[in-house]
Amino acid sequence: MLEVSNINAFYSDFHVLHDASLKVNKGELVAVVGANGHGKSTLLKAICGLTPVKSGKIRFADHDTTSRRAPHLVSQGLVYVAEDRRLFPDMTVLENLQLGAYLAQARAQEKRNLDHVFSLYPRLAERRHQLCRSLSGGEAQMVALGRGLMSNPTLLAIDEPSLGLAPNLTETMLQTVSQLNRDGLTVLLVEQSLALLKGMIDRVYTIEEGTVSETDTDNMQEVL
Amino acid sequence: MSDISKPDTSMIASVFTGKGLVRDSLVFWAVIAGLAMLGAVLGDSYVRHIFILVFIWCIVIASWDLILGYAGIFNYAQLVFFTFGAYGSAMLSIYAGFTPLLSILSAAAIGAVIGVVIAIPSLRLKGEYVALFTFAVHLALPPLIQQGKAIGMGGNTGLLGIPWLNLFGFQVSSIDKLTWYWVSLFLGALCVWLIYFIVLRGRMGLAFVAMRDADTFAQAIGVNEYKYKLLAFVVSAVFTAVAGGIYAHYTSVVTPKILGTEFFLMAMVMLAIGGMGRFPGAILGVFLVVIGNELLRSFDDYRLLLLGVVVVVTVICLPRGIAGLFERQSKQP
Amino acid sequence: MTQIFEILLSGITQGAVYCVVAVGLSLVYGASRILNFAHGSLYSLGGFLAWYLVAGGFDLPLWMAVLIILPVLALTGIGIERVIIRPLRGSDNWKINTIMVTLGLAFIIENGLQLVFGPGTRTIAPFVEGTLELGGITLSWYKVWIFAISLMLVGALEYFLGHTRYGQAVRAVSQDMQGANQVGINVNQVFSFTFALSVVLTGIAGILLAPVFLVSPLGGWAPFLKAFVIVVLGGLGSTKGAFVAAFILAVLEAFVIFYIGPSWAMPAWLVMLIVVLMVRPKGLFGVWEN
Amino acid sequence: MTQMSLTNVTMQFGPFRALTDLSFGIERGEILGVAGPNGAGKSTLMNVCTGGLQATRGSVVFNGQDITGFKRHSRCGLGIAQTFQIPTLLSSVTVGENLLAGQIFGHEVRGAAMDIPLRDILYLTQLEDQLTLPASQADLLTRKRIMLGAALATGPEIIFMDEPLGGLNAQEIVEFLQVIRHVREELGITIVMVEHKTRALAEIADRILIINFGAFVMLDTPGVVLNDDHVVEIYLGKKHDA
Amino acid sequence: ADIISLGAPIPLTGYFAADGVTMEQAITLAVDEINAKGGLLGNEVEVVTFDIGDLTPDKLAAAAANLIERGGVSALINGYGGMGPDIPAFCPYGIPYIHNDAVIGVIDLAERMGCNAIFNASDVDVNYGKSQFDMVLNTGHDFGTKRLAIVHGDFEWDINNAKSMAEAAEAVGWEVVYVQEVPYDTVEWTGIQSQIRAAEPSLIHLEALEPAVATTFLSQYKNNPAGEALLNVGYIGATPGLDDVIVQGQAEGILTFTLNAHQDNEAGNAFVERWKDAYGAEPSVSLAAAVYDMVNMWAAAVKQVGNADDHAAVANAIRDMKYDGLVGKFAFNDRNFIDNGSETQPAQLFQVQNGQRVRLVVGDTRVGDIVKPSWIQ
Ligand SMILES: Nc1ncnc2c1ncn2[C@@H]1O[C@H](COP(=O)(O)OP(=O)(O)OP(=O)(O)O)[C@@H](O)[C@H]1O
Ligand SMILES: Nc1ncnc2c1ncn2[C@@H]1O[C@H](COP(=O)(O)OP(=O)(O)OP(=O)(O)O)[C@@H](O)[C@H]1O
Ligand SMILES: [Mg+2]
Ligand SMILES: [Mg+2]
Repeated sequence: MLEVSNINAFYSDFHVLHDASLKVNKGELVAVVGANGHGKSTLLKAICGLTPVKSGKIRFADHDTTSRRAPHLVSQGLVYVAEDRRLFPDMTVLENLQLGAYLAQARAQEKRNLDHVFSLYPRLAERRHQLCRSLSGGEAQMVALGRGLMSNPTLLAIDEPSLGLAPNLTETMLQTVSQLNRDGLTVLLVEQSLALLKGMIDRVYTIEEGTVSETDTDNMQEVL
Repeated sequence: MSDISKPDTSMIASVFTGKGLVRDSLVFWAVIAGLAMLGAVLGDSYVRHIFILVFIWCIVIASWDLILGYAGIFNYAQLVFFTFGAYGSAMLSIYAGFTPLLSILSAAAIGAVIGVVIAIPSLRLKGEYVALFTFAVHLALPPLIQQGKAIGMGGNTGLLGIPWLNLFGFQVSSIDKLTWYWVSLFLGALCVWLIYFIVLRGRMGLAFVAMRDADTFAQAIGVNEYKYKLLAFVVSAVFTAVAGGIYAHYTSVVTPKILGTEFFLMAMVMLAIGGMGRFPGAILGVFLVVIGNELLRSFDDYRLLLLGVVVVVTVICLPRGIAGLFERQSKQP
Repeated sequence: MTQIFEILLSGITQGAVYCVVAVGLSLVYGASRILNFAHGSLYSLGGFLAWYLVAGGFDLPLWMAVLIILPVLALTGIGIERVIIRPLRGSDNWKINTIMVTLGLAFIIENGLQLVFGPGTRTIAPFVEGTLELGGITLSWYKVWIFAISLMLVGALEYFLGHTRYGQAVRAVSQDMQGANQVGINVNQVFSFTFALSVVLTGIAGILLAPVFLVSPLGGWAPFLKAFVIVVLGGLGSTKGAFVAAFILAVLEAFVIFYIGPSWAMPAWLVMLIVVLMVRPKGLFGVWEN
Repeated sequence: MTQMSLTNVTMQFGPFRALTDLSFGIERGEILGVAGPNGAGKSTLMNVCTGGLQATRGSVVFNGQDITGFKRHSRCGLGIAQTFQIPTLLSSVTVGENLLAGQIFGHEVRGAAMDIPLRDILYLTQLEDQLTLPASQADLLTRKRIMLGAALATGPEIIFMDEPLGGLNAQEIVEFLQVIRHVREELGITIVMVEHKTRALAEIADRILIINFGAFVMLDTPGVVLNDDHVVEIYLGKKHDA
Repeated sequence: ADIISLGAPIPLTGYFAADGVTMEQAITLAVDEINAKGGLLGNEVEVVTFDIGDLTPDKLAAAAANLIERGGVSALINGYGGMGPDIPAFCPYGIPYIHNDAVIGVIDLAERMGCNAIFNASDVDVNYGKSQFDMVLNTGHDFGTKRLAIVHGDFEWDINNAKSMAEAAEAVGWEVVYVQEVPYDTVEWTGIQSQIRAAEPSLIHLEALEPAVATTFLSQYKNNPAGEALLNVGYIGATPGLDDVIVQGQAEGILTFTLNAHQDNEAGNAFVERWKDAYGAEPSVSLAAAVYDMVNMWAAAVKQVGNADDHAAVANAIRDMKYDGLVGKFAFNDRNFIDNGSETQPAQLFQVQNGQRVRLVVGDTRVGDIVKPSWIQ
């Protein structure tokens, strides 16, 4: 479903990604792990059209999307949930969720998706009229994921969903992701620590100084 | 045990604790000496006039750079300080009979007061609201000066016939361009040196940079935000007011026109083209804009249009100003 | 009593005049946090174009002139955004840089206008003449129309920003550009659109107010500066704020002129501004924290 | 010996109460962990202690002095330092100058006798080699070290850290915990840290404070707290291994 | 033959550019004619302009250094060139400088500085009001009551002008029932006009050098006039700033005035024709002929002296020659300005009728008939 081959990405003249390649099949939950600052977020952003790619190739849903920007990719179902959440602070929870369904493709499913999000997170339903600025870290993360779901994704790229979350919430959050995956959503996930992902993921990529390598299934247990 | 006023900072070499100060100052004053000699050789009094303005502007722009570029406070009331300096100095020498040099110095005190007056409400505001508020003060000043007619501010006509500079008993008329060249060069250089080499390379400068880069963190390590922001306003206003005083005695006229848009725009453009918070960017900006503006003079009524084009193109091509250009080159050896 | 009422009414109609100028400025600030210093020049541009079509070069009826001018202004806005605003958006001190380029643009437009149309002052005839008697108070129909139009403009804008998806997108972009990108909003397009819209609004103001303020190359500065104070008082990014502030300040002005003297109008504005900002550092309806 | 104590502290944001009648004491020289669900009020609590916020009601007492209304920099002057979750530094100057700033301004508000020699700080934070590096180019771990170093340079008696381990991987966590431990052992500085990484907290903290909905839940040794059923229910989700 | 340079420090950009253009055109027309007739003392005359833009003080200092020191001009001519800052800038050079700033403060300053070569080629503000008032009475209009209301801007020129009119009115038994100073950005007049109506004047004088002040006042006044009061907008109505408004028929009925316009005689009409040939439009009544005359006056003085660079002699010649121009006689008094009057420069009063300025009174002679403005039923 997603195929990344040998991409290179830069911040001005700082080379972040070195010939990174990875592959996600339909229905999989694939994780990318690695120390901080090694380019996990950059990889996801590059895939989702939020950061330009200098060379290499990205194919999503049988199309070359290397130079496509985020709005187009979102319309194709490739949606990014940022580690720093990127909510609209002066809008309400509801407005943030509605904006997730900004594009026509998602607008059609808006009602259904909203119900889905609210059933996942009843807390958000309670707080639908609160401004996102004043949400706590956990609530904000729920809105971020919810907004991603509102875009009606076929592949959801989630960047460190557990960042700054309390242990119990981390667990719920990851369980939600796992559940979504089991319901058929393809997920590409970035995490710091694999311990939390035990038993959920199909495959793992490790990123080190911008170089990506696949950890084969045998080694996976070890890494975990 | 180290003495109370100074921690032992010798372990870390830094421009904020005097690294390279002597060397850089020597270079600076050598350049000034060069300019002083150049002034004598140049000969054309129109050129000298242009340079006199450049030197006065340098003070204004350096002060503005201090508060906007270094301290990161969006203050747009710079010409308010300038105006008060000009009026204050003019009125002191007209009505109180101060000798102009003394009244220019007294303008510094007036500047300090105005700096505090504008700082107090501004410090309650954040970010761009400071910009908007201070600019609003700028806008409201001409009508206030008009009301100041009652206290001898001359209303819309302004003050005409301000006494010329008196240097050791010699009257320096505004057509004595060479003497004015040296006087304004010296005063300008002194102010610029004080701003960039003493204030900004000392504790105050470090505090400004700290507040600009990370204000909460700065407070957490003991920077008294209120005190240093107030100081930023005051120091900036003091020097700008001195510049206003020099201007008033040079042209021997002050009118509310100095608050007009063209003057303000020019100042902004100098800062933009030079680059903020990167000495000597802003100073270069002054030279470039004033000289460029003169070069465009032969285009008469096309001049301001072309100036606009130059500004737009420069900002787009060099978003960090001329200073940014040097930075990039020095990073890529 | 009638007199107080008359002054109140004059303040309100004048508020509408200010409002028309201020909404465009507020909109572009609200949507992209660009303080457009060329606002006044674009205002003059609108006025001059209308004058040229109605009186200067052709003899078109005003409505036809407006129909021609609006797309021209929209294209101008798109062009400006493309050519001089967009390249700056990535730079770290873009807020100051945009102020600078729009200043440069102001130089270009106003001196361009002077070169093309000459430095003189122009006017166009108001599209409605005559007056309306209201309990002993005479009100010009023109002012009534401006009032209605400004109400309509602000109402439409408020509805657009608050209740349409595209309006939501405009606000979203102003709050978090990357976030907006992530949900599929074409950020560049939104910026172009809002800039174009603000230029159109400004141009409409220039046309509407040509009979009031006249048209001259530098004539846009005075209304711009007033609009500026209004936008600050109303709170950045709030069209509603600009609307309310325009009326507050205009009514204040009317009473100050009548009871204290016209020279005190601007100082009164400043005092008002200081008081409001001290109590509410974000202006009356400002939304941003920093 | 109690170094800082909070008595009935309440923090109100409009109609919303982020902290309610919170009372507890911090012992001199201890490492106190603070934990609790998201939105419990931990960051708010830190701010109330360090001066980022002034408590609406109740009092904060430090070394016998009521400091409830003090600003951040005045508290720094009394010996209260702090590091932030997201390390924002003086990005336009060098690493060394960041430390220097801590030293200079700390000295300004604290007075001479309190200086911690820079040599010690450099040794602890292992920043010697990076003094001339522009701070903007430092990686996350280094940035955290710099922030800690600058805070130490002010010569504090107590230091509040908001999620110091956030964003670090396992290896880095181990390293940074070592640094924190050294700060306490060698400089005798009290440490209060908010942290969601409970395993790390268990390892380093003397006591752990749990709050929920802005209210006190419990304050005890890690062993007790992390095995408490109520804490497990509201916060941990499942029993801690340790 | 050599070239004689004539300096023109004038505003070509900024708010005053409209008048600056008229100044430049007038100077150029005069100089072209001089050159066409063989030049001055056999030398070609060349005009050097310097843009003084928004008239900030340093611009005038720059003009001085540029035109006098660098350009070596023999004299400086402009209209109202600097409104004050021009005096300290130009005076120290002792070069002939002919202007019409027309503010008494400028005359005082020039005297104080001992500037013998500076000439204000018109009358000054403190007399403007009186001449206007005299002329308005001379129209033969039946005012009914003798009540005067004055609204004026906040420049010294406006203030002095208004004071002068008030004094003149009171001297002949009128009552000044209302005086108001307004800033130049005033555009909403409801409060002020309501006060004016309450004062029941029969003549309203509005003096402010900004077109929008006059037009907004007028358009709002027409809707709710103060009885049968006439409206005089003073000098601004004579400037190009109001041309478009007048042509479009939005200023019908107002009175306006200038001190030194070309006259409706053979020479004046010939001048109008030459101007039209050169620039394709009518010359403005406010500055065109006056500035044109200044150039020719200077040229005549140079001819008389025989040397363009003997500044003192040229200045003396200007002072003594009582040059006879299109706008009248340039008979300078001992303060280097000109007292207006039928014998010297006759002031002129116009009324806007059918989109044109029509002369009503020239000096003390009535030359046209006043028409009742539409707002008087
Ligand atoms: N906007 C940017 N400009 C310049 N450099 C950047 C930018 N964003 C990230 N970097 C640098 O690129 C490198 C990779 O960053 P990235 O955010 O992709 O890492 P990461 O693996 O996601 O780290 P983390 O675990 O902290 O989220 C880092 O060294 C970072 O400093
Ligand atoms: N300025 C404010 N205005 C209104 N509510 C606020 C404000 N600051 C914080 N809050 C609210 O107070 C509560 C406590 O916030 P706080 O940031 O202290 O939580 P926390 O315990 O640090 O959570 P996390 O672990 O997610 O960081 C939250 O519900 C938050 O929404
Ligand atoms: Mg990341
Ligand atoms: Mg927190």
